[in-house]
Amino acid sequence: MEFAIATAIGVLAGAGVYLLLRARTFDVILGLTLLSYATNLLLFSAGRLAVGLPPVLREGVAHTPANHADPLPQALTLTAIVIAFAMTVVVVVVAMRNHADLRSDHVDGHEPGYSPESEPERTR
Amino acid sequence: MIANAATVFLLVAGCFFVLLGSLALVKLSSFFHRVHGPTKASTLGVGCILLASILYHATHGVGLQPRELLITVFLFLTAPVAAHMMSRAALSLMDNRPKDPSTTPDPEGHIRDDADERADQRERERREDAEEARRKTGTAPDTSTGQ
Amino acid sequence: MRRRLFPSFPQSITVFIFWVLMARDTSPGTLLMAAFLAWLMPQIAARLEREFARLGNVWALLPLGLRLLGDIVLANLTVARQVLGPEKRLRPGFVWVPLELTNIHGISALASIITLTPGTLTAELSEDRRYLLVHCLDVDDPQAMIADLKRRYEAPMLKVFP
Amino acid sequence: MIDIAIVSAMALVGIAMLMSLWRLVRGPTAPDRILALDTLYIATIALLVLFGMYLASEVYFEAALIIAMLGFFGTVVLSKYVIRRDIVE
Amino acid sequence: MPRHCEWFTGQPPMLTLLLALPFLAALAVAMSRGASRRTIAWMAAAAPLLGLALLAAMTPDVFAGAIPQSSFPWIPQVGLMFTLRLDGLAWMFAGLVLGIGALIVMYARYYLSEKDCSSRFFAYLLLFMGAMLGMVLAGNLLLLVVFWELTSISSFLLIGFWTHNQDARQGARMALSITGMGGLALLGGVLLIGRVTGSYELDVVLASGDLIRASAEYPAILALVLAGIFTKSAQFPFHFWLPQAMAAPTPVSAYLHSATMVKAGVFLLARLHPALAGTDLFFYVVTTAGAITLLVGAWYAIFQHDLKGLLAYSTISHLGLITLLFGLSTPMAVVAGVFHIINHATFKASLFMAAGIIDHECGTRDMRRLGNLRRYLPWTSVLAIVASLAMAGIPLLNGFLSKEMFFAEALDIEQHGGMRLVVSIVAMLAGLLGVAYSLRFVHDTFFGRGPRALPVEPHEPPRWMRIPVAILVVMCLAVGIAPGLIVEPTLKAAVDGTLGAAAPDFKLALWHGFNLPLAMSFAGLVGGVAFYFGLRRLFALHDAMLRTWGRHLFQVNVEALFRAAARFTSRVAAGGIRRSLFWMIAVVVLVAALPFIGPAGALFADLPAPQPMPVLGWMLWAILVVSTLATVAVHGRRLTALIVIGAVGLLVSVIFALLSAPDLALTQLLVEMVTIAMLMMALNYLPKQSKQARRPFRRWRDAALSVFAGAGVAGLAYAMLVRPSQTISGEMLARSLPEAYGSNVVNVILVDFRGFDTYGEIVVFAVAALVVHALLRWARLKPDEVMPGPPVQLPIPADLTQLLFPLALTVSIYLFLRGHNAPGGGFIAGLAIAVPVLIKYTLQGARAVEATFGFDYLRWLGVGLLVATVGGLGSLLFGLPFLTSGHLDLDLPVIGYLPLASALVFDTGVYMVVFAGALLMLSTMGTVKHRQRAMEETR
Amino acid sequence: MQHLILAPVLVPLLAGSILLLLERSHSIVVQRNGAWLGIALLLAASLALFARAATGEVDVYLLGDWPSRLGIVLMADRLSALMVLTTSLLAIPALMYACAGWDRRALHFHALFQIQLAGLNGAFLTGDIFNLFVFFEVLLIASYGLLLSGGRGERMAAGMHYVVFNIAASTLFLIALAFLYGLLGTLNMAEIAVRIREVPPQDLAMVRAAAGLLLVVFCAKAALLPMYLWLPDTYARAPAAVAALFTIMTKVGLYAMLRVTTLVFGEDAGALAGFGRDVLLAFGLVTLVLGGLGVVGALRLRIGAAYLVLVSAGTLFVAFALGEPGTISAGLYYLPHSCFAGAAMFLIAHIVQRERGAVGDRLLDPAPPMPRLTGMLYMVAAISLIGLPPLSGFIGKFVLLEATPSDDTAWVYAAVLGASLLVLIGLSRTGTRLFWRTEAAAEAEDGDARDVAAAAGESPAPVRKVRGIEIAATLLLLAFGVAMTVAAAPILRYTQATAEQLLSPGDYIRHVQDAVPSLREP
Ligand code: NA
Ligand code: NA
Repeated sequence: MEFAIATAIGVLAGAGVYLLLRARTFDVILGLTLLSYATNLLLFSAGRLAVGLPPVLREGVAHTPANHADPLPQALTLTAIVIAFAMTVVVVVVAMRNHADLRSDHVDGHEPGYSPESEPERTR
Repeated sequence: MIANAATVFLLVAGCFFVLLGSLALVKLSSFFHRVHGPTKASTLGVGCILLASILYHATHGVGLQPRELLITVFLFLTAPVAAHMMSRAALSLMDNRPKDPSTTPDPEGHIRDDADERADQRERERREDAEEARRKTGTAPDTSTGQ
Repeated sequence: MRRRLFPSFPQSITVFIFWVLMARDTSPGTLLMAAFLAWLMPQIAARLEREFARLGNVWALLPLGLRLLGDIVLANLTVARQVLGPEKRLRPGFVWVPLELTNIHGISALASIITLTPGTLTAELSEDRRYLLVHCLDVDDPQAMIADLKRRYEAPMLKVFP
Repeated sequence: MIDIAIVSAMALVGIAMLMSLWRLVRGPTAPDRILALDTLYIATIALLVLFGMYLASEVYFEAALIIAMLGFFGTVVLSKYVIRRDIVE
Repeated sequence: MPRHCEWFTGQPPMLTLLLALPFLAALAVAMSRGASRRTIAWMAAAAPLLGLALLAAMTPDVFAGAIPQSSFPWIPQVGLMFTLRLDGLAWMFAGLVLGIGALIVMYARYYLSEKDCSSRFFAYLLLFMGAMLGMVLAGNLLLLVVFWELTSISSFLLIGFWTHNQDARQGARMALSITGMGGLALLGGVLLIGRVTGSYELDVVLASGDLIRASAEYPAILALVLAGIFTKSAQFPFHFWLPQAMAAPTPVSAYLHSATMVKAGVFLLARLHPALAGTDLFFYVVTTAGAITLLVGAWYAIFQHDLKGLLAYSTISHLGLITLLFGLSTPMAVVAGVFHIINHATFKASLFMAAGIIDHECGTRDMRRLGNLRRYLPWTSVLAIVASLAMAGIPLLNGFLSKEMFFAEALDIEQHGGMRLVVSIVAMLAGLLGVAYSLRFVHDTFFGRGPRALPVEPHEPPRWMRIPVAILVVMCLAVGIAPGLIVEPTLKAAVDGTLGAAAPDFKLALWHGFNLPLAMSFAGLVGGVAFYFGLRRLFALHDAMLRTWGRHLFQVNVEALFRAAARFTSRVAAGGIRRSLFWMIAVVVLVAALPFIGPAGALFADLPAPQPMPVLGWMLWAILVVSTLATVAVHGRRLTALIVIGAVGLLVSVIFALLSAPDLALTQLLVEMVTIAMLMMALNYLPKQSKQARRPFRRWRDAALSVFAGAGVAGLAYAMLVRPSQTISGEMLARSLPEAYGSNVVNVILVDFRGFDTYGEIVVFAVAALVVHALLRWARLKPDEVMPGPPVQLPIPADLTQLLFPLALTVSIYLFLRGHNAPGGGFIAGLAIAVPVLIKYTLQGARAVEATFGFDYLRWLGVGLLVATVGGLGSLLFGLPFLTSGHLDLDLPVIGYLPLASALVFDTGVYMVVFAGALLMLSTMGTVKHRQRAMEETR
Repeated sequence: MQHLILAPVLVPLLAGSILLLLERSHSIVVQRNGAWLGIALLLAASLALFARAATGEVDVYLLGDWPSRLGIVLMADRLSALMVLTTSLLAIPALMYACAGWDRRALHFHALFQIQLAGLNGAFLTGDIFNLFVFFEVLLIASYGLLLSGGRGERMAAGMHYVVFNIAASTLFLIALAFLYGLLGTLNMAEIAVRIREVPPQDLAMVRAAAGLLLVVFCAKAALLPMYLWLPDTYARAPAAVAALFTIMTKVGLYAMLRVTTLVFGEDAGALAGFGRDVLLAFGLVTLVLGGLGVVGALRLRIGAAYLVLVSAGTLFVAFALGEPGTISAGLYYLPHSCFAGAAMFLIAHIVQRERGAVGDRLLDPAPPMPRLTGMLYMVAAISLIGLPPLSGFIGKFVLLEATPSDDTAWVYAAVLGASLLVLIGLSRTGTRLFWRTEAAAEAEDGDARDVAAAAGESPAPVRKVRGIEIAATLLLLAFGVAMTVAAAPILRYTQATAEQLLSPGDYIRHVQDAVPSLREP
């Protein structure tokens, strides 16, 4: 099981990195999404893998790590998911504005071959 | 014992329908054929499994607590609507969709032969493949600098 | 007064049942909470929605529900046959089903029912809301199918949503 | 026996999910893929419920409920996009 | 090396006041911009005059061998003391700085024209004077460096005073660059000295010469300090900045390049003589540099056509001479060096001022256009000729005396036999060339034919412009005729200050009898005259143009530096985001891989066996992996990619669920839904497809890096997963119920154990919503593709939402209230109600929803944050830390047992923030085009 | 007093939330007053915290009253107090400058500004590594808002770069934390420091990899070679007031680097003692020189100012990586200096840009005339940034060189002095080009300006009047530098004590471990 999770994380991370390095904003956003899946899974599994031991206490079951998965990484991952979402939202909006303002969805704001001298400054 | 048997029966039925729904998805040849599978069979299958669960928890757990009914209710409420939306999406892609009778005088002509739809489907696939091929060779029409 | 306190009884009841089911508990506290929500939720909904469904004979739903259950199970078996069998034998097609129902809730319910019953699928509602476009997986006589639909499902619906 | 049934049921649901995956990857049209994703969501409900039975636990109820209640949201949004290119009009 | 220090030691006010005067005057002058030139000049002159008076008051002590000091700590812990110290050398230099400074102020008052802003000029000048004074008075090497650099800065301002003049700008920059470089080197050298001696106090350093010379750092110290000295004193090969600096107003040149700025270098050479001199290395390096400079300067001086250019090169030459003398290092050579500093200052200052007068009156300094000026400017001519003769080293003038001492010392070199001949020949040649350029100055300006094509008829300048020149020329004569009387005490004191105990006993006299130096002087005189007239005839001096390579090289190099830097920078920065990311990931891969390179296989050595994997697991694994890879494969077709990535997200939450994390599964599911919705909205404003770049190399390179990164993460993850865990969460499980009253430990961690994380998290969420709002509120976005026709009606699904909404709200409240004990909580509940509202937006349209659902999300966001904060702060009332949860068990009559945790208030804040934030984001994104349309309509 | 440590985080957060409520219904004046009230309270709290820390007190605050290993701790030692105070001081001129008008144009400016401060202070005060991550995110997301709100065009492209890079770095942060927690089982930094000593040998390589990733994150945020490429564009395109505040952003990475290397990889850390130090030193030196080159190559003042941030980051890396008490102390003196001087340069660049109209801050001949005052401000800032005496830059530089250990002297001296020379050359050229009026310009002033504008494809922007408050903000920043120069001795005494405190992490750990909850069992 560890092998499966590790390889899944690896595939997600690798795919994420590849898309992160693409030239178009949307691809980069996809890459970041995949990367955050990988990261969340990794952070979550830092508490090790346990099947069927949710950290919800029940009567009659001793409140020990033997009966419950490590709750701490779960809480951390929850925070990480939310933060990753917030960050994704921001990138998405910046990408929208980038495309609207610069008329290109290239991550650098202009198509390859563009040189900054040839174009007027458009910053305010 | 009877409860167990009933549970197992429900599970078997549920799995059968769930599988059936997915099989339809794989096997059938066009969207409007496929969509029948999951929206009905899978929904029913999951419904069976939910019943099995209620039964199981009632006999093996704390007692009859039919919470899963809520899931069933929601599922049966939302699944048809989802199917409806997807169908509308598919219709919107059809070149030759059935004409709206409120804008066409003769409602009798509204039965449409499936051959038309198949032709549509083939046409669509051909276009997508062509698109794909063009994209691969890097000669895609410039869509990124939309004004 | 009643309308202001309980804008929609069916909704209140639904919420009440919902809460009790979810809480898995019938203690006075839970029931009180359920009652509170049963009062509150329709209030909120009333602010958001233009109109609540005006119900006619709700009891007509009961036989309809039972029939539907049976139909769903039976017809799923039909679909199983259709799916497992050769696809060539199918005679699919779109049919515009004219509606007598005018209440949009009724139409929605009918559309869902049509979708849930196998072999048919509601694909679209015409702009004047007087026709449903139904896709049939296997239809040889569209008119018969239309009549069947109207008899089995639209008629009881007309009672519920007059 | 019932345990075996549950475990096999889970495996069967898994197979159903694999079949949906095939349609998801294969397409060819967007509605086909949306349909596949929708089917995956529905199968997930089954999976969660079965898992709850397997563990005799009720902690998966909420997740299943959420999928049943809101899982069609993805389908709605994606379909609306296909119809209008604009999901909030 | 902290040293205990009193606030003030020694004679407090005098030295400090002396140093403060120019700065105070500079401030006063700068403030009085409206005042007349006359007033300003008087204010400016007050500083050097008062300073001279103070100096005079201290003179008896200094001549008696006392060293007045004052010291107060600036940064004592690193040895930077504000120590001032007035020994003989400092006294002499202070006198030069103030005396000539006073004359320059007088001169400049008439020199400056109406157009020049005189308050600015005098402020700069006084600033420079103060810096110079501070440098000579500094009793701490670091303090000396401070003032040293200040002279560079203030001279930069002075040289560039006429900012409109391209030469002035360039000259100023060149001077600053070269001397600034020297200053930095000097700082390094001084720090090394401090490291060796343990103190920067001059007393200590000067007493530690042997220690320094014996230390391993000595070569480095010498190199760095000499770099400072040579650049400042314009020694070869750094000499070229000085002629460039002639673009300054003439009073500036007269001040900076006769008595002060360039003398700072030789001052330091004298100052540190006891500490650094006395080694072969010192001898050879300094002597050689001095000798070359001496000759190069003199040679170039002859070929200048600009009066100030000639003077500048001659200054270089004389500085070379002084350097050479200090290089020789014998006590008498030092005496000669110090003596020549004084002499050069006097005659060169007067010559610069004379040149300034000529420039002022004739409108040109080009000797090719000048000539016969003795007819027009008789007085000025006399003064200038006398000063030139002093420069040439003619007897009865001061220049002669120090030149003779130089010849004598050259002939007297003992230790380095081979150098005696070389230095003597250099001395001879230098004497000869010096005569030649002096002659050229005199002859081409005051005699011969001319002047030609002058814009004005030249006549004598105002008297007050001539007086400073006259004073200096009289000094030249006085020193030349009666050195013993006039200058000997000063020189003695200065040499004492320079050499300390090692100062020799000497007598200055005009006549030393017939000896070899005199013969050399005579030969030089004759040879120089002959050389000049010979050159004139043979090489047509007027046409000759010598290119100074140093300057040229500098300019070429600096320009090259600018160009190279610009090119390099732009090339490095040109890669954009992808290069940034590529490098970061590459570094990451490297850093993570490096620890495993040595001990191969350490990653997986001796690890326990992994847990078994059920078949279902493999199926889910396959779905996850396939859909991930499919996302990559179809990423160019964006809608498809979004659908496929939806499956990835679903599978991730399934994994969370199966691996015992129901809260995570719920959160992931809900976040996934919202994310998809958001991406769809964005997609409407982005191209539908990716343009495919035609660069397979890049694709392969990125793919390779991705494989490395993925494999690396997988390897590390596996190695971590199979290791036993040693976490503190056992205690959390144990204390969750009794102390935090919750059985969903994850939620307890979120709102209690680590509530502060959640607090930060909702702030992030809220700000994300604000950012979306801020970026899209007034944005002009156009959908990439607009479908024809009116908005589509979806009555059937819309009807469903009407049914769904109250139920969803109920579920949300349930999730919120039960979250402490079952999966759920504020965050999940917030999204669970945000999503149905979103569905309403999608199915009913934004306008319909906002009409009925009139929420001000922004305000809710603020309220939510406040509620969370206040919920956390509640515990402060009980003296408990932020976010401490309280607990109240109510046993109410009808309702029964009701446990209340105060964390619920905090969680309510979370609930509100998440709901309002999510809706603010999505409604802003969803309604962009409405505002767009509204804006267009109003236009 | 016990709760004082909360104030630097909570005060701005409360201010931000309240400002959010005020935004719709109240005028900009009310918002500004609210913002200033928040800043005043924050400054008071920071000063009080600083005064406490200066006595050697280390405050430990157990959030939620949980023992440190279970909950999150806030810690205020000398270093944290110094960073918090620097932030508060920097915020004043930044806000002054923004109140000259930018805050009207940038939606939510005041709320974002306050939250940014809260994020910074939270990062400086937390003693928990995951909480550090959270506050990194708070300050980053607020910085995205500040950078982009009210902007358009090229600024969006720069923002894209900044946002994507930082998100990638944050992702990496999480990965590092996952491994650290997975291997060490704790998030409390003091506890990590304890546990890292007892790592079994077979886990060492793993821990090294995780620790390395963590350091890479900090280096990326602090713009260390080769991960600085995001910085120049971002900083050069940020609104002036925001760029001024951003000068402390790279310092957060440096702070984290310093905190972690001294606390976790200190001398007691066994096999991991001194981890990464040599590499950081080497890369810091190269960063320094490349930053200097960037200043030389800059064709616009703002780009130059952005590279100056890089120079300061490089210097600080060198100072901290050398790891001697003296160098750390020098670095801690240099840190606020570089914030203030760098911020001043950004403000000046913006003033120049506006005074010159269409030409902006480009180094073009001919230069339109500039007010003398701007030139003077520039000169003071430049002197400080080059490190020429007598201003704070010089002091920071020579104190650093003074404390450099003998073994590293050659490289450090060469790089630090060489970079200073490059900066000197670059800034003197910039200054002469921008402020020294040429004859050509005087003659053909209008015509050329129009030509330049035409070449740039813009309509000549009207030269806008610089407002008094903007000058005042710049002057205040420069005055901070002068104050640091005059009070160098006491400040260096403080930083020296800080360095010693940092280099004996045992005390820090003891403080954390000795902290007892008020009510709960320890
Ligand atoms: Na949370
Ligand atoms: Na929660």
